[in-house]
Amino acid sequence: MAIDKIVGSMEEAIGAVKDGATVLVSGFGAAGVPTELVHGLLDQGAKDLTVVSNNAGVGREGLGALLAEGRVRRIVCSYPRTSGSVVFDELYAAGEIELELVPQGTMSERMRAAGAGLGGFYSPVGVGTKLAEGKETRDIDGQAFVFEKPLAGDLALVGAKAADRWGNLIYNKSARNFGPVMAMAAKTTVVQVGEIVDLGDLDPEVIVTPGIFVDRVIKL
Amino acid sequence: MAIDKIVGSMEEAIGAVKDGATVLVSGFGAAGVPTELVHGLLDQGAKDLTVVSNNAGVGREGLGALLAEGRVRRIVCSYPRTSGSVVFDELYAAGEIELELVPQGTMSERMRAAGAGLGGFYSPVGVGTKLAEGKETRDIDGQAFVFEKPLAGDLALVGAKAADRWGNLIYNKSARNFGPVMAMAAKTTVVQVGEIVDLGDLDPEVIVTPGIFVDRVIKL
Amino acid sequence: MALDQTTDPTPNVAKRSRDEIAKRAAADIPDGAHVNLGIGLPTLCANQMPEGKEIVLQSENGVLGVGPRPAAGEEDPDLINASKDPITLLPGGAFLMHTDAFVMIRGGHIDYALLGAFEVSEVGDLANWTTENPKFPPGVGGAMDLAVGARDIWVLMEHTTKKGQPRIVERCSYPLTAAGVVKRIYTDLAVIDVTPDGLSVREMVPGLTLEALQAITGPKLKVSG
Amino acid sequence: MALDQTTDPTPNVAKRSRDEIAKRAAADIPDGAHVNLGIGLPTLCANQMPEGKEIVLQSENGVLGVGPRPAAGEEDPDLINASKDPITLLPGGAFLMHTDAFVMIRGGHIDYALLGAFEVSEVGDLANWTTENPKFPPGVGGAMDLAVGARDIWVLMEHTTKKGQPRIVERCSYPLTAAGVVKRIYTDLAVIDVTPDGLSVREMVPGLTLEALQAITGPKLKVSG
Repeated sequence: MAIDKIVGSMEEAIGAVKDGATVLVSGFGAAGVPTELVHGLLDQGAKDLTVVSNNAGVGREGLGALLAEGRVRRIVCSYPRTSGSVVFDELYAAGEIELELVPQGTMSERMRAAGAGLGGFYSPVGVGTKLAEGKETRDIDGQAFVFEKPLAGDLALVGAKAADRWGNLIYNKSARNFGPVMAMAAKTTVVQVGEIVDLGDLDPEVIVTPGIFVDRVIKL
Repeated sequence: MAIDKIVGSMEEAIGAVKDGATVLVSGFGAAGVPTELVHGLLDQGAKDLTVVSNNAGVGREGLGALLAEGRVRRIVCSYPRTSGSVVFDELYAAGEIELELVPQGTMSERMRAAGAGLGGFYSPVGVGTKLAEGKETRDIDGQAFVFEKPLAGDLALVGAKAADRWGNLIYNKSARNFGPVMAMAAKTTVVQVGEIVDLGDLDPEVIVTPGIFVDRVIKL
Repeated sequence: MALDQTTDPTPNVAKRSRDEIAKRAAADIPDGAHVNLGIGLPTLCANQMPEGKEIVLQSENGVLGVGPRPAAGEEDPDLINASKDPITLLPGGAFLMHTDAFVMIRGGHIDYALLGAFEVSEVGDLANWTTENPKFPPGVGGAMDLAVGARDIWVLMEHTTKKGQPRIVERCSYPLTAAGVVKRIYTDLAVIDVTPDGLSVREMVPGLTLEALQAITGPKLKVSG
Repeated sequence: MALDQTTDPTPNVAKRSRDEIAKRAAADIPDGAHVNLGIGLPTLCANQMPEGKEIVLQSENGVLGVGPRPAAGEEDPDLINASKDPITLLPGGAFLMHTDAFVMIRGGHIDYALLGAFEVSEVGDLANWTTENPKFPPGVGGAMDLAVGARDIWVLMEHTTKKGQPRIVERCSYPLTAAGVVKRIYTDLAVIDVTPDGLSVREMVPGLTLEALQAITGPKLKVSG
């Protein structure tokens, strides 16, 4: 039987998401944001979510809608406040959402550590700052480091350019951003693409996310 | 002035290598091995070297020649003995070379940690085995891990397919192997390629090693 | 368990060849699985994949979607597997940097790793990287990474050493690659599951009795079912 | 240092505009350097790169080889910088996964990071991520990674707050991004080096006296050379 990760409906794409799940959402600014998948998650109904995303949503669509519906208990993020992050800003000011602020590279590296099966790593970033408070620090060969733990997802929602039926992905320009690492770091990775291509049409030198990291693909 | 990392001679390519340097040599089996650069290092004359390479040379060429000339004090390697590793086998049997045997993925990840500015990481690989003897072990969330430190190079010798004058690289098939991570992990990265292309000829979606990780390129 | 065998205890048995062991193991790989084939015997599986299934083979040097060995004259020195043998790439395959190949392995993304072994213990301990011969350098390759990282470990090996000593033992005599990881063993004589209740024989080659198999196996065997 | 200024201490001075600060800093970037431009003011440098030099700009969202802002109508929503502004890509540029962009940053491969700041101390402490206003969520972005990872940190900022308070201070009042990392400061009034011997003024805008500059700067200034 042929491997076929392409699904026909948003319901199938999102699948079963439990309350309390950790959801990784790709994108930086508007590039690579899987807005339709986030709406699919909204319709699916899971609540009490932890969302990992570089930004905390713009306007009242996508992540903004998920936040507005009170479905997100906690957000892990490097830069929540952007022009248009209206819903998050309101929730934060009202003390109605937990924020774990993480240096951007650390956030990415922690997801990679989860995807790579590591137990954690020592980073020089944030040493001596408020963001390292409560974390173990260690001197290694004369330099100070902070211990950082893996950041895994139950679900990753990723936006990409094109996929084949094995789930191999390519991205478009700077929309690549968090897609590849989130696909590695989640138990289940769901991808929205603009194009489905035949198996073998993607150059093996050019595939950015191999299908091994992808569970379901939906074309929009 | 235009950036131009292409050099015209092997002498320029190898540059000044100090005795006692750590040299990362790409390749897995025969694929991606920069044999001519290793010969350049042989001619350059540095001794007392630590060589990091997946294998320990085949025959009496390349790494085999460097070993035969007694220029390598220590080799860091996952699989030294392959069909044809005659020189290494003799030196090892005679107790004339130090071997640090490292699980293959750990070797790769340690080089990446060096390139990524990390102080080390916890790996589940090798826990409880002879290869973890003397290393710190730690229980993280119920699983046992071994602490692994970064593995940096003073020099990386890398084989690639094509480069432009910025040092952007593409590889050929499974000859990609250790090239990208070694280019990240070394202070100075020197690359031999079969082809030089004009700046802009490499698709920005397809560049595997960006020129920021490359210092000098020679076409052979 | 010390055997002093001057005669083959399994004389009338159709032992599986190395290719047949590979084929037998390959037949059990589920459709759609991502699989790494260890160097040596397991590599032969790539030429023996079951019809009607789509299985994605990974090679830790940086290939996903390994196909069968190319025809003579079609080999590409830049397209090899971890055993350094020439391979082909299937449509849908991809080339990886080495570090990413081990993200897949260590990170639990590989469903099955089929590995060779010197010894397997009754609790699934695996010894496949060194015999501690001081004259021969040990080679670990990706064995420890695979043993710890892949979801299920299957071992493919001859049932006994050339001298007729068991390779399936109560306790490994060689240094371990990883403890308690082997789930199933494919030999020239049998297919054996490593279960919490001990070793369970799923299958024997025609003509073989459990008694004869037990005679060349260290720990106590039971029959599945 | 508390100032109670009802009049501008630098009334007859040709202050640099934000674009001019960016241009002034960009002019000092050495040929061939790899440079990250922080969000806000530093991003403007991309449109002000010096003629005759080839400088490779990195954007931490995953672009190496950032070119100037595209003409109106030519913007691509998938081609943006870390400030989320539309950019172009130079020939030789490459797209990166985010994690690799930070391998470059944390790993010391970026020569210069040009960053905005709330405050810089006389020993080069940098505060640029939070003012601790409980109503406004803090945003750290890549600031800490860049501050620690890039070889040299240059800060681009207005010399004072809107209320005329110094931003160059003896000790930062806001939480630090990183300690002792800033090497040089470009403001609307001056270019100042942070040296082991204190702050050293390299350059002032025409008409500005050291005395006037000192009046709106926390720590003691000296003049280079």
